[in-house]
Amino acid sequence: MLEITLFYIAATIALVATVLAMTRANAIHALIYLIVSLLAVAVIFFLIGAPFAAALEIVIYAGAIMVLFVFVIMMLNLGEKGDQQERHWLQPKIWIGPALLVTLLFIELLYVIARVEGPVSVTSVSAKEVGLSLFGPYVLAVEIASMLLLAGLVGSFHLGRRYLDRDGIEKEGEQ
Amino acid sequence: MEGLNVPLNHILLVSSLLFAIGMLGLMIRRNIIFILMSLEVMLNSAALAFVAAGAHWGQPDGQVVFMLILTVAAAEVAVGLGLVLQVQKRFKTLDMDHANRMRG
Amino acid sequence: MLELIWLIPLIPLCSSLLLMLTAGRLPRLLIGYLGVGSVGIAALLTLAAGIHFMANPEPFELTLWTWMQVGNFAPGVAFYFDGLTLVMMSVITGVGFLIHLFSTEFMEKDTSYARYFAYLNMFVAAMLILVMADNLLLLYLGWEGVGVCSYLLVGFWYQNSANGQSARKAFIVTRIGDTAMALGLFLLFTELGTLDIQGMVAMANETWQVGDSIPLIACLLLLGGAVGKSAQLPLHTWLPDAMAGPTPVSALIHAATMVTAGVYLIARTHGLFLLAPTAMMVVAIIGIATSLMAAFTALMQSDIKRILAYSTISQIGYMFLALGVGAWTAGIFHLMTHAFFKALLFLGSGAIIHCLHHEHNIFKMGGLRRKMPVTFWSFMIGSAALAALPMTSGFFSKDQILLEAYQLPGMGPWLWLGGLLGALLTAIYSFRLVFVVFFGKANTEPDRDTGWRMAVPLTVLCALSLIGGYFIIPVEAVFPAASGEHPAHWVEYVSISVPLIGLLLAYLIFHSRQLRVDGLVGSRVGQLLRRFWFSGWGIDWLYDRLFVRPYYELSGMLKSEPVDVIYGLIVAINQTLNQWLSEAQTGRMRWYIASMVFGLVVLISLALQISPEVL
Amino acid sequence: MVMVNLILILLVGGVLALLSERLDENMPRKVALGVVVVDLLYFLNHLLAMPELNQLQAPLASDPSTWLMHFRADWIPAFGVSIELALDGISMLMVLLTLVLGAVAVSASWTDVTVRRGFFEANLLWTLAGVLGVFMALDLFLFFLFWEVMLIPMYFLIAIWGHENRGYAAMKFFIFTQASGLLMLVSILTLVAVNHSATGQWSFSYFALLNTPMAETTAHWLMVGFFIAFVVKLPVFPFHTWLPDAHTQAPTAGSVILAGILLKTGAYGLIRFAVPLFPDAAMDFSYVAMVLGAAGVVYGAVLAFAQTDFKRLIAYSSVSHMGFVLLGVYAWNELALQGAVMQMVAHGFSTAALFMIAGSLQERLHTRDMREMGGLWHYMPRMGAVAMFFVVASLGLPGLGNFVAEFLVLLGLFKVDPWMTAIAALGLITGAAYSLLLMQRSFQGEPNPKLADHGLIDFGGREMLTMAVMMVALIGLGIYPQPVLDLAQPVLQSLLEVTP
Repeated sequence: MLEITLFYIAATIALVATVLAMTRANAIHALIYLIVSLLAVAVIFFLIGAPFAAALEIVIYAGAIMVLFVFVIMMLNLGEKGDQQERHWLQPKIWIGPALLVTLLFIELLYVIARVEGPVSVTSVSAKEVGLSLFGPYVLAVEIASMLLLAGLVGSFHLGRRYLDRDGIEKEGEQ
Repeated sequence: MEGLNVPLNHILLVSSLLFAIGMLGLMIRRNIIFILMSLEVMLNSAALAFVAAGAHWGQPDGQVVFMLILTVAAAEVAVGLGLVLQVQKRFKTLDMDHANRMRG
Repeated sequence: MLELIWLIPLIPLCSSLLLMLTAGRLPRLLIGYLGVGSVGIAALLTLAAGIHFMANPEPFELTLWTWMQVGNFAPGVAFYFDGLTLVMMSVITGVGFLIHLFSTEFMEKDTSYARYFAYLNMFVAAMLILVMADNLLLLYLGWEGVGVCSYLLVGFWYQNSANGQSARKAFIVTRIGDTAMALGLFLLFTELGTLDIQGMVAMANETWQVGDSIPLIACLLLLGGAVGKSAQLPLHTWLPDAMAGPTPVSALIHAATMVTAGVYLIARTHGLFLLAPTAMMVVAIIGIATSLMAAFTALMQSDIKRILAYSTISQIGYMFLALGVGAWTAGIFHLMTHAFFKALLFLGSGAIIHCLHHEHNIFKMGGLRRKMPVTFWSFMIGSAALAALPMTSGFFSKDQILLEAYQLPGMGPWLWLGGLLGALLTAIYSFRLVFVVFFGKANTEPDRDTGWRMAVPLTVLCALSLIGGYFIIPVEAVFPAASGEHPAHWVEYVSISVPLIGLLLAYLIFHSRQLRVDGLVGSRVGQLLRRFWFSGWGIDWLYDRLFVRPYYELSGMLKSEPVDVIYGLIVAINQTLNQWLSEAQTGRMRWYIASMVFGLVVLISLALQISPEVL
Repeated sequence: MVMVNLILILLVGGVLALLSERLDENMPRKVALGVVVVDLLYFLNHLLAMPELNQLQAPLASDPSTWLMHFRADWIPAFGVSIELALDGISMLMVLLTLVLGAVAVSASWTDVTVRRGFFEANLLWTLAGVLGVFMALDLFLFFLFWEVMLIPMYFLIAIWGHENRGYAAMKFFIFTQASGLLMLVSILTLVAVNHSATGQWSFSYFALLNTPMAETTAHWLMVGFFIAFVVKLPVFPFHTWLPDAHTQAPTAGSVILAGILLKTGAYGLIRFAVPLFPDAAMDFSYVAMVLGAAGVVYGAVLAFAQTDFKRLIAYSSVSHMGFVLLGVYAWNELALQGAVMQMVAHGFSTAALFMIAGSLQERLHTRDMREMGGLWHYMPRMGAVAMFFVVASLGLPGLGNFVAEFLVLLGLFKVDPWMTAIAALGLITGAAYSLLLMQRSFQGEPNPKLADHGLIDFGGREMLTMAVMMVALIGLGIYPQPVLDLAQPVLQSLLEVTP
């Protein structure tokens, strides 16, 4: 029973944190809320019997990826002016249209979900099983994922290097 | 460790709510950083749905797909943030409405 | 000998091509020799062929090659030579030669001397092909060929747009007739399977009865062609304008030869017209109506060449009348005599125009009797023949036509009366011309008299106009024999006396001024009639309003290409859609995302609607 | 193989012309002329060696060996696509016309192209190659390929070297031809599919597709697909509006090829494909086609009369003349068909020459507006005389090729429908009106003193030689058309047997 209660608490935290993350004007604040949300989701993973996924969620998502964000935000050096700009953009009238659309989509999703029955399985799926199927039937997907990561690596290197070469370093040099 | 009897559709409900919030954020934010964050939320919600479904059937496939999503998210963020830097350099702003050269 | 008749059109043709290819680089003298000599040789050859033919008067056919063969359609480039052909060829080469000779003096100062003779020789060649053709297609070739040459020669002085206008009018108006004639050819070939004139007429007589409707339609279509070429109502309007060309051209083409091609065509296909009495009647009525209309108009003109042009229209009307009443021989006889005296008159007027610095208005002339004696006598003889004074050539032919018209059962006497009125008017206007131009006080001074190259043709033509009436044309084998009956003697006396009365009237009005017509002319009705007749009965005006202007307006309206409007509409719809869709391409990412979400919503709704069980 | 070589020589020659610009900028035109002449000589050489030419037999649809030449090689056997070329009397005439006018076109653009000459001549030669392919291909897939091949270089010719409004004209030309070509492609594919379901075999071969059994409505729709593709090219009222723009804006050589040859591919397609593949449907449709033809004759003539642009007037006269071709094809008897074939050849020469004159005038006066001309005969008598010759040829003077053509068409049509003939014959009158107006406005009338400043040069030896070739051809066709008629006769005979 405790676990069920834990699930609902985690779910609530995830949702609230996400909403807050989406509405912050300050990028770092938003990022912190997002990390909270990710941690909450990691808790849910753990609760529904996917400990490996929970671990990855914390290590890679909340850890590595979010740190990237932090670095970039730091590099951009947005400051107070950026916050005001954000607040100015977040006027209520902008919300109406998108909110309507999203509500529609959500209702449709609800309609579809409503027909799903039954609880999640009682047995947890171990890292070993995941590993076996990754390098068994899904080996091709793993290869593709590796290619994707390589492409991402090359791409980000290419984009980032120019920024540092021409703009970042020179400017810093001048200063 | 024992699993628990959370109804599957509750988890899916959470997942779709997260997705909806992410999408809402995508639509209302102009700052490219927030847009990328919203994308992360959406990807994450999809991952949640996959893992939940995998748990429902007691199969590892859900988590496998989760890992694939993870790689996609990592690559996307890497390239996306690289683009953020470029946008900042070229347009001197992060407002995506200014980067409208694709206007028809 | 007759095997060589193909040389007759070929020689002028070659001369013409030679003149064209050398493009005026030959010396003037050589050009003259070529131009005149080629026609002269053709005339000599015609003479030789004529002598040969007289000795053995059998029709002769000569096929050079098959022009084209498609199925059973196989017209040849083939010539047919009989009495009628001989008469026509003699007129063309003989009168043609004289006119060519005359031209060497008339055109001697012109810069385009070679071009002139090239066109004129080409015309002679085409006209010869026309009259020698064995089948209607080759005849059509000559027919169109003379049309083009006429166009080129009327517009010879091309630097004046008005000449070009007249030339185009001449070509297009005759082309209307030609097109009718072409349709007639199609009909005849479709029905009879051949265009060979002799074979076709024979076949027609086997196939059809007198009074059938198909020969009637065919004859009317051929008549369309004849009316166009011979400047008869309703397609006569081009001829007075065609006087824009050099005067010898008017003499050759628009008086002696080309305009009589219609008469020749009907005479040549008379076997067909005999099958359609209604068509014959139409020919006669067109003839008499044209004759009177033109005579009244000629009475009012002041331009010397226009008087002669209307007179030509009027005389060809007589020939049509003759054909319509079945007086074939008389019609062709009048064609020949008319060629003599009208060529004479035109050349005479050419001499006047040449010596008076291109003056055309007769009221600015006067008293030329003493200064230009050769021309004066030419005009006297020509006018006498035109007015059909007794013993001149015109008398014999016109008298014959009137007598035969009188004998036609039914309409005959009425046609005769009309003809008489025409003869009276002819005498008045021709002697009006003589009295105004040659008598009275001199208004201008000619700077010279005619040279020998002008005088010789005039003299020869004078002689022909006088004695031409005693010629016997060898066409009795071609046409069915006339009835041979003679009407009562009084008819003949009336016919003889009418031109004399006309001459007297002209003398009284225009020379001695004893008969005063000023009051008559000055009255309101008189003025109205005068203007009406002067304008050629307003037919030009009518056609301008009925056809020319609407055509200009139609083409002006269509110029902007209305069909393109439809395609323009398609383009406009596409462009509008494109604009709408590119409006959607705002370049804003949030807009794109929103539309993606919208699309997602729609897709899911559709999926739920169509197959809910899948989800 | 001769036929493949004919096309290959032009294609390779195009590449050579393109490359030769690097040696010397005057080189491409020499190369192009050489290539076309070599091609022509090569073809003539093979024709003269052919013993069958004296006694032509009717080319049977069932037996390719009865054709003058036949070549077949597999290309995509899985879909029954092959490289199948064949030559009969009509295609032979068309190939000859194409090569002769090709040489004329190169000569026409001898001096007026100043930029990217190599690419210009290359496009010219590639268009010719496409046209030859169209005239010889008997595999429908290959036919369609060549149909497109001739289109694209032509597009470049107009779009790059055209006059002031070239972009619009080129695009219009391209869209019209392309859209109609698409209809044809759909028809071809459907026809092949229908044939497959009937015989169980995939084949794009003309010989296999003839006599494909199909439902009446299917045949009608497929026929309309072919018909539209061909009449747009021909062009026929109301699909003609691309033509005045394209002709007016194209460079001289482009106009010569467009009017002289490309239009004929439409007529050829009608005779070769649209009617024989669907004989019943085509015969049901013939009345509509004839009405369009007669309408085109009159409409083209009326619009030509209204034009003030020299080239545009000639372009509309082409619409009028091509109306006769459509009438001739759909009257579908020997007389009319011979007339149509004759018109294709004669019109090729007369209009090509007129466009050359227009091009020469444009080169000298830098305008095509006839209101600014007048009295040109005074300055350029040779050009005037030549223009007069071709003007009277185009108005159908007997003794010249166009007359034989129009007369035969109308004579054949009269048997089918006298009233239609009467309407079409109006074209003879209106034709005279616009032709003579052209002459009057440009060469006759008062000499415009402003024109003398342009330093007008009369036709020189090269131009006169080119013109003389076409004049001799037209006179020959007019006085002794029998060789052409004899070449076409067996083909038409076997075509006429196709229809009920």
